[in-house]
Amino acid sequence: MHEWALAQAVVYTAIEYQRKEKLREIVELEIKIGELQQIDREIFEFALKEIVQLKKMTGMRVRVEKEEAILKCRVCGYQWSFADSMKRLSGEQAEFIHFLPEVIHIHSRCPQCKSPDFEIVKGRGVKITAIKGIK
Amino acid sequence: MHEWALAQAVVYTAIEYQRKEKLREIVELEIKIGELQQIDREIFEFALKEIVQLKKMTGMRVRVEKEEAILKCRVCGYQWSFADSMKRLSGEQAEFIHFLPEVIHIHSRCPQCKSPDFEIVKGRGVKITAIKGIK
Amino acid sequence: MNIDPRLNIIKERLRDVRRVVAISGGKGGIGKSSVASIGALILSKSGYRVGLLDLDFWGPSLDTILGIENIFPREEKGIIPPEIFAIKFISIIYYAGERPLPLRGADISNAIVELLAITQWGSLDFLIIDMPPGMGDATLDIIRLVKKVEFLIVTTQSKVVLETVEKMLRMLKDLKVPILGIIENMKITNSPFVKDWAKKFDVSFLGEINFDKNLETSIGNVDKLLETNFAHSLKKIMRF
Amino acid sequence: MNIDPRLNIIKERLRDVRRVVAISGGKGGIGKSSVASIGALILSKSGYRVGLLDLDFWGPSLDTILGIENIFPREEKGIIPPEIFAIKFISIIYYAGERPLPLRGADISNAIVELLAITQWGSLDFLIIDMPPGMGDATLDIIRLVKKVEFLIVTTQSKVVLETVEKMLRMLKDLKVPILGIIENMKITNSPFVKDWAKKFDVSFLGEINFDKNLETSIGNVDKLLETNFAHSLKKIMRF
Ligand SMILES: Nc1ncnc2c1ncn2[C@@H]1O[C@H](COP(=O)(O)OP(=O)(O)O)[C@@H](O)[C@H]1O
Ligand SMILES: Nc1ncnc2c1ncn2[C@@H]1O[C@H](COP(=O)(O)OP(=O)(O)O)[C@@H](O)[C@H]1O
Ligand SMILES: [Mg+2]
Ligand SMILES: [Mg+2]
Ligand SMILES: [Mg+2]
Ligand SMILES: [Mg+2]
Ligand code: NI
Ligand code: NI
Ligand SMILES: [Zn+2]
Ligand SMILES: [Zn+2]
Repeated sequence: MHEWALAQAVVYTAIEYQRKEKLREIVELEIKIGELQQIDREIFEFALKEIVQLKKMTGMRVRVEKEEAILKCRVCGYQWSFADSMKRLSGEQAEFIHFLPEVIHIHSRCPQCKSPDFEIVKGRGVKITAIKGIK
Repeated sequence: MHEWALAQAVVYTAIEYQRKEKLREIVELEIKIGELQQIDREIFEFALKEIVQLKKMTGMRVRVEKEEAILKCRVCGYQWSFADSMKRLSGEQAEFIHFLPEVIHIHSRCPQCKSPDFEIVKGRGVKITAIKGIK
Repeated sequence: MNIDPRLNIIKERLRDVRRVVAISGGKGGIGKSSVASIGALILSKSGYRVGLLDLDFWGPSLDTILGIENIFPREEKGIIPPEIFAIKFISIIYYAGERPLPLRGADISNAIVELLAITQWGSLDFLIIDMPPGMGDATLDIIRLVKKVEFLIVTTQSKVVLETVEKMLRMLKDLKVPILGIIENMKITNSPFVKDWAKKFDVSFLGEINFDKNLETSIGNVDKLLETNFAHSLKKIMRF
Repeated sequence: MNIDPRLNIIKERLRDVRRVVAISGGKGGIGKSSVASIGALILSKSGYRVGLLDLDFWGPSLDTILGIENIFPREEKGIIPPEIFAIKFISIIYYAGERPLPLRGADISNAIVELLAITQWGSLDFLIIDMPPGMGDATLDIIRLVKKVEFLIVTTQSKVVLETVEKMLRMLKDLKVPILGIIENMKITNSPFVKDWAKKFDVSFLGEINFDKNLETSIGNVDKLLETNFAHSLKKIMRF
């Protein structure tokens, strides 16, 4: 349910963008949700719809896409997909990563050298990848 | 003259690459030297030649290119070229940045909001951007 | 295009927070966490609505000082900080427990942005933020993201501490970040050195806390903590 | 392709350094820099060839503790550390002076890699590295880049310090990084608590240093420092 807070951030950002770029209307928004945060897509899209209504941004179509999470070891250079490590996580561990993706550094290790010193290359959380508006 | 230490790092990396990839010979190396570090290109290329000889990597052609240094403010998002701020640096300041590019955060500020909290997007120092070898 | 939507919601999350005070100093081991936790207790006992945020992800200690255990945020349009001693408390320990969390700066920054973006503090008089040592990602992010933040600086009289605290003060002044004042902690002599030193920076010297050998045995017990000389001095400094 | 050539030369730069010892603990203000600087002095006086590297970029203090001023590295196929008290000394102060250096983790990491890649230490018996607090970029980089590093852990008896030091110990053990042992600093009681606590981790307890009220007045003066109880205790711990 903290998906709502992130959905609100998305809509507020669209409003801020509209103001800054002096747009009459935002017509399209493209969002990527990173696999690592395991956002409940249904809840997220539901919240988005609700907030879009609330903020009277109803001309805006929101496209939500998933982004694979890729991790890369800083020690040995090995790169892997979070989907692989995901299976080894307990429900509780997955929940903590859902709230704060950085705690992945506690629960996962580089499959090759066992280091926790890896980079989240992509697919961490919510980001806006495109905004289309009309002047 | 600390250019020599960086040139040595480049040649050692080529040797390591050759060993790892089991190559018979490295024939080409492409290097970018970032503007921020203000490396003396003549000294650097001279050192490279010397170390290439020393390490018997004489089949290797090294192409050195300059890379513009781009800085981006984390506070206001403004992006600028180091060349612009460079003029305002004293000789001593430039020398310190030459040894340790990160001290740029002492001597330069975001031209728009005056923050020292900016990112060195590219053009920091020496990097290898391509290696060609034969099996 | 790659926009981080979280950055735009932080102001909204702190809209009903009257004052945000970051307890800092640049140096470690000077009493920042002691001031943050006991200070929050004092404010709360005095009737203020208080939030407390532990941003020292490598060594969170507010929970230990206050003896906080077995609480967890509720989820509702974000995360709702659990209340303890009438203080709304958020710490990395909810998600990391007592395990080591080897995070680089970029991850620290991302986690701070996340906590600021999803925590629903509601209406507060004070949000007290316990800062880690250094002037790295956490400090730079709080300055960049929380425009209404005020810094409260803790120091001791030691030369090596003062030279580091001085760096922090100079950076804050230079960036025109409001500085509430300086507290001298762990005082063992009567020397007015720090008080005089503070004048250089045109920052108010708020007061002194003596070295208190009873602080250690009061850790984890809020009633005992409030009876220490440390707490009595801090109350005076805070004018209660 | 984007390869950082500096990473491949660090091993070569440390080839003739017999032992690399990182003074750490995770927490700030526990005496890491005091142990690093006075420890380096003791080793040097005992005839060892010693290097000393200050990696606390936000609060470098070794120069202040040892009273080092007006030296600068020579440039020759890299940078040659200047020698003082027969110690080869490298610190960010050469390039940053006493100015605040607000660096995020990514910059800290880059600067550490640079220093390790260009410094020509030559032949040394010991390279002592003074670590900043935390388990962030500096700690992770030293572990990743200096394969022969050994960690020397400093702590005090305080609960809030021990819980943070414990995190550092657990991380190091987990990564199989060699731990030289633990020193208990600023001891004010006779309690064997820390000594017992150290057993949990199967790490040697090297010894104790009492709280020394004369340490502060000796800062900046090497002869005085070597006559403090702090130095005498540290000598015993180091078996000199
Ligand atoms: N006035 C004081 N008297 C005695 N001990 C103190 C005092 N202030 C802090 N301490 C102790 O010093 C250590 C560091 O304090 P802490 O609040 O954790 O500092 P920081 O957050 O700056 O690292 C702790 O063991 C704490 O109990
Ligand atoms: N044994 C001791 N007795 C008294 N003061 C000490 C002792 N060890 C360290 N100090 C003081 O404690 C403060 C922190 O020490 P420092 O070595 O800078 O710690 P760190 O590097 O871990 O932050 C300094 O003021 C130092 O002089
Ligand atoms: Mg603290
Ligand atoms: Mg705790
Ligand atoms: Mg230190
Ligand atoms: Mg100094
Ligand atoms: Ni959720
Ligand atoms: Ni040079
Ligand atoms: Zn690895
Ligand atoms: Zn800016």
